[in-house]
Amino acid sequence: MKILTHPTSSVDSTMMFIFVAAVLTMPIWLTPIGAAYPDLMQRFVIFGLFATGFNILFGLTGYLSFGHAAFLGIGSYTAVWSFKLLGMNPIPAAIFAVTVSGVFALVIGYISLRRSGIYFSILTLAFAQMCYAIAYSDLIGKFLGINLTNGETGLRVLADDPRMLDGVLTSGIDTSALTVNLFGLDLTHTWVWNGFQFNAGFYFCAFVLIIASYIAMRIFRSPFGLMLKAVKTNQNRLNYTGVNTKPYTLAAFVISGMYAGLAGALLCITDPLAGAERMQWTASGEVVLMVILGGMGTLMGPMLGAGIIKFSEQKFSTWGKPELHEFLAFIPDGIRDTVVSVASLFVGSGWHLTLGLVFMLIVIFLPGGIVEGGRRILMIVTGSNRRNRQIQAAAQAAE
Amino acid sequence: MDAIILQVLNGLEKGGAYALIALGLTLIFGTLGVVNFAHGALFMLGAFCAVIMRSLLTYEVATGEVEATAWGTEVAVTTPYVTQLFGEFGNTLIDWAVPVSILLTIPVMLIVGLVMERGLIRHFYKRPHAEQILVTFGLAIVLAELIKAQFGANPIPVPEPAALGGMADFSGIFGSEPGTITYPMWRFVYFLFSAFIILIVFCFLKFTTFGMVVRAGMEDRETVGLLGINIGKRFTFMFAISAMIAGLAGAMYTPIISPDYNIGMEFLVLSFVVVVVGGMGSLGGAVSAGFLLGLLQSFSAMNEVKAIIPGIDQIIIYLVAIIVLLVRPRGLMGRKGVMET
Amino acid sequence: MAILQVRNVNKRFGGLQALDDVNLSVEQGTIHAIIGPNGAGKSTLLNCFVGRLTPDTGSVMFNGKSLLEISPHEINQAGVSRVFQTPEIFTDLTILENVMIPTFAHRDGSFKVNWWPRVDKEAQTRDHAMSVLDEIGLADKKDIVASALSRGDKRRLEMAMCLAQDPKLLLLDEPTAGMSRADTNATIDLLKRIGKSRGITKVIIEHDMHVVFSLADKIAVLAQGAVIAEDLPENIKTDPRVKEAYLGEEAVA
Amino acid sequence: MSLIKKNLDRRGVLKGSAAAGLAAPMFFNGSAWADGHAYLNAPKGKSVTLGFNVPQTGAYADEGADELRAYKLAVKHLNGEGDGGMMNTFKPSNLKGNGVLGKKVEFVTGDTQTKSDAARSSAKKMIEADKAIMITGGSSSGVAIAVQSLCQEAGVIFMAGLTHSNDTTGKDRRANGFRHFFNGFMSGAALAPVLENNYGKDRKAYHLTADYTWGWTQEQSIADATESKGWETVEKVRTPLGAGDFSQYLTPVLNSGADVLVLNHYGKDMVNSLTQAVKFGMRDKQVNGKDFTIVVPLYSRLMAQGAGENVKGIFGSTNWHWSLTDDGSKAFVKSFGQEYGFPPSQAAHTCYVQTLLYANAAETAGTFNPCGIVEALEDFEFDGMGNGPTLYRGADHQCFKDVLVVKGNENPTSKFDILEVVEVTPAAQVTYEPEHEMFAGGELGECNSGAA
Repeated sequence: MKILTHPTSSVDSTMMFIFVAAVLTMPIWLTPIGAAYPDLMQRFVIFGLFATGFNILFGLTGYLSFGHAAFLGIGSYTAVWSFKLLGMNPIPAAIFAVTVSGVFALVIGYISLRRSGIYFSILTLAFAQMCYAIAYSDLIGKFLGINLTNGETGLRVLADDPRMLDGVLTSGIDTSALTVNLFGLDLTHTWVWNGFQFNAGFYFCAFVLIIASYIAMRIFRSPFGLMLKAVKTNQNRLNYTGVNTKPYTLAAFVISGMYAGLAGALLCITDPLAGAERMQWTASGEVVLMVILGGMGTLMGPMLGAGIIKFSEQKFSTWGKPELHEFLAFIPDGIRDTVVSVASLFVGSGWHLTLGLVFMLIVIFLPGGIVEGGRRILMIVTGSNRRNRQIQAAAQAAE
Repeated sequence: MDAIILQVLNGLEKGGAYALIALGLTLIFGTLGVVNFAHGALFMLGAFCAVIMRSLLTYEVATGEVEATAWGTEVAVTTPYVTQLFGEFGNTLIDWAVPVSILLTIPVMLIVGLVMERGLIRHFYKRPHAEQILVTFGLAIVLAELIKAQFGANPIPVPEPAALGGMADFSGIFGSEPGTITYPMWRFVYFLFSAFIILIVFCFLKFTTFGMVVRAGMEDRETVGLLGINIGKRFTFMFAISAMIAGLAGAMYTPIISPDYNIGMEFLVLSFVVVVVGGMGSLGGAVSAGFLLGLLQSFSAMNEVKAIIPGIDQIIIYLVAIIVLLVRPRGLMGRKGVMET
Repeated sequence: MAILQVRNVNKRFGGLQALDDVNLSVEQGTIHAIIGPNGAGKSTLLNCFVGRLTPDTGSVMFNGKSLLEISPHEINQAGVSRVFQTPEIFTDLTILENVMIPTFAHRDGSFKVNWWPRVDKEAQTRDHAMSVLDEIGLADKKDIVASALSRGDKRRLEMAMCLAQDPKLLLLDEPTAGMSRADTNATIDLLKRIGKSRGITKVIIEHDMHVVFSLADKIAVLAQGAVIAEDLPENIKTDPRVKEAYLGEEAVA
Repeated sequence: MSLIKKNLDRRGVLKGSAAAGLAAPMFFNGSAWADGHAYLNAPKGKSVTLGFNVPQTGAYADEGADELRAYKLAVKHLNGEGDGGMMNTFKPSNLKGNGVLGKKVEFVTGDTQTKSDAARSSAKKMIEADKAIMITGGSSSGVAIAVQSLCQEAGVIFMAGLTHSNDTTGKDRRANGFRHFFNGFMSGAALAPVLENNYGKDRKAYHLTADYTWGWTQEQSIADATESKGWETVEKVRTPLGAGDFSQYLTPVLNSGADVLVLNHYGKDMVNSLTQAVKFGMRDKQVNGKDFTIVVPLYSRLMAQGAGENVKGIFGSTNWHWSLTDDGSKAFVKSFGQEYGFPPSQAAHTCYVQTLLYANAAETAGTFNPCGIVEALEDFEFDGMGNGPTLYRGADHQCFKDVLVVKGNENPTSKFDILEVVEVTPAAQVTYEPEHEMFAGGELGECNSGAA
């Protein structure tokens, strides 16, 4: 099934087309499963972007960074500072977020990539926890005497911030409202058309995701991407093939850091508050799970993984006993109460238990991820699996 | 001068906990090559063994009288069953609950270690580190949530024995007049306890044949396997031992920090930093790094130090890890070439 | 003209004198074998050529450029390719990709963020890779993942990856180690064939005398870290010092 | 003793109000908003949805669970079920026990996880997906401030849960946000006199403060209040939130010359720092010839259980305590006790009261429109809610009422009565001007009904 492992450009463009259509029509096909409200859709798209970026490093080069949530946080703080200084326009916020997180990724990457394997993971984990501690108690802010991250409350845009460009670009539009607007188009605005909520903020993020996914696709299919895959399989041979692996891994680290920064910026564009908790190491663990759940090294896998994790997170945490009684109505009353009381351990205040179990089950039973699982099912269905095995058997016999 | 001595005592007590946890972690990583993010949860399970022992001992039995309460429901007046059973000895048993809980912690943690290794870890020896990290990270969350479902989210106080409680006066030893250097007795007892456990583990590994095989396993797993030694059984036993060490560290730490379901997570990142600073697979390294980081963490919290670099106490651990990993990747006492790529 | 010149190379590990004043020169286009009993210092010498080891004294000049103190990828960019004892290939990638990577490396240098063009649209690179695969005889298996290949095919693929870069010097570290007799002969023919057609200089470190004497234009014999003889194959056969170093009849058969 | 605070310098013209150009009169005859101005999530059909945003995971999970119990109890009483609890003692009340404005009260829950961005996200979900008309709940000030600013931008009312930082109704006050719970300044004002007569005038206080918004304002309030009584503040040390082991911060106290340790810690931090401070022998130490004492400015009875008997004899303050004897408190304790089998915490009490106050404001204003609710709640005086006569001051949406000074119970009979009320500080003594320098820098701005 060469088509699945090495799609031609025409296959890629059709896949890209399907992906764009799916993202843009999310408010419609998500309604049946009750996930079509702006906040959740924005999270699907933003964490899809974060996972796609992380996949470029982890999926292609195999380097497991356990601190990428730090760049998400750095992107968020930069975006809010761009709002405070330049005004509530998302474009400069995104651009600054990407550059600043890129610089941080360059520094942290350059230092961390001097090691590999578990040492590299622990180094990035240590860097991220340091960034988290600095942001959480605003250590640098205290050192410089300014309110850099506003500590645990989170950095917000205040009425008395300079916002220099606000008056200039959006002349005539009341800029007192502290909502993010794209040259006047208020991103919190939602058009409702027979029951479907089309949110401007969501479509801004969707547009950014589509561009970023296209860039990721080009990277995957390019010689640069091929070199990254080679780094994963055999770095020693690659060195002796005349390729300096250090800059390649650093480039992949910086690119994935910039994706994370962009995702952090989008988090603030849809909700202008930069909290320190998004930099916690548990968030770094979650993005690794998204990539593994979706399918490491595949293009669409991380997006899928992000969607599933964020959906289950939102659903499980809000279900309580009433919802469980509804779902389990088919069980006869006698035993339903016991079933519900057991089930309620897994939802509502116990949703972390489900998250932990999901972590374990995915890694145990589906290490290749959903896309890999789908590919294997497709192979079995189309019987091409047998043909492939014959070719390999023939090669073996020739020995 | 007293302040420094007190911080040294703080550092030794903290270091004791970090060393015990890191010792267990290095044993697992050194011999099995498995990155176990659930090691912090073992520390928590040990702590809750102490909590369970205490609640077992203080199990209350109705004494027949009934007392009305302001909020309307009747509550029976109760006394601990143990005192009813053994009289005065029962009360001393309750008082000494934490040391007594060691008797419960050892078997429970050995079984937990056994089940965890046979049930889950065994399948992950050959799997990449990323998958090991995620599956054990998931296990840590599950264990924490189960404890939270059972014991609630609030910290549960577990008092230390009165005889070993209160303040110990160390002024005499350090030659300053009495009453200036006083330190909680139990924290010092904890340091002694951890030193004792470390000693036992080292003797066990140094002087027993089983220990020799384990140390050989840490050097080079394949060759030991090639020599026909059933390394699988050894690994299971090693995992159980390291679970027990972490559990004991947790059980005896309960009087210092009232345990709650999240205590395991707080020690998790720290335990990995200690292991890496000490040098992967080196027992001596893990212990010395544990005490080093304990001391650094205490000294960095002194007001004079914080005046120079505000907030240094919150990032000192990670700063040390980064510097050590860059300057001396194999850690303080790791062997050349071990994980040095 | 000597393409590779090794001048008074010494290397001491504590008490052991691993390399004792080694001098070698390899002529352009010839096949130069380095033989010697186990522990003679063959691998140590090879490591000096490939940047894994820096000798205490002496120089290793290749085409007027020193191979010491530079990293492996710079050595390769200078035109030196290497075949490992156990074939080192990109096991997760297809055979075609395995050969395209060295071709890209040869064309784009050691690092290039070449992220826009598509690999399957790079016709020129693909054709070059296919021609090398034809020459090596693996063209029909171009879409198979390299891990599925037999040991012989893996060796041929590794050879193809080196040829794709038109190297000036090819270092072979016991290329026929662990191979069946049939595979060894196939490898010998392969080396002969590509030797003539491309004029690549080859340095082979080998135990198997059958391989050495059927391929080598010149042979250097190493013992206890010192070069005890460097001569044409027929003289080496009769050289008393070589016999003594090997103490065995088999060497002179 | 009614506290009428005439506040005629209203914030100018209410945007879009019918009586153009006139400041809305103080008396009410059904709000100008009752005539069907469009507003966000206007309830259609027979029910209205409230959003309960409480910590279900994380360190404050137990307190969150208690808040949720109180909310469910309040909804039951609003819908006319149960024994009515404080609806019987609340006056002046327009509540009729048939839901609110004839609509049955329903609710959705969200998990703040005690993180500001998770709290905002779950609040956004309740507003956007569940069409909640009001968001309430929470156990930390960081969360309260974050969710309050979100509700202001979204256009729904925010009734704060448990948040003690001055900033919530100080520099971060919002028109759509209301806080019933007392704050750091009130704790300081209530505690200072009690500390003075118990421990004397010249004491040296050493502050250990949790490094976040509540900690900073609490430290400043206590320091200012005690300094006004002649105390000297020796040192103010910031400790990281959730530090666990505080020993390295406690040993410097032993030889700092201070004789009072003020622990500006709450929840788990308070449990750990207090337990460890007592185990460092600070309770039975003599410094400068005086007994060394510890003060915990804000107590949570629910969390204090974790400190065991270390709380004995330690002063602190709370917003409410179940052992109060006024009829409102007794009614609430009986109703909560019957329903759940144990007495409610102060977090449960403030959430229950906020829900009733919101419902009553809707009944008074005749609409759920946020601006109508704001108008009905501002300068609203009520009683019978367990805190005696209370004023919901219009200038900063903060409740002014009596504050309880409590002490660790020397011989508790059960794990519920570890605190005993030693003094009820009258509201007048804890009241401050809206522009008091510890609360300056914030302004309510315009109420936002989300109609845009």
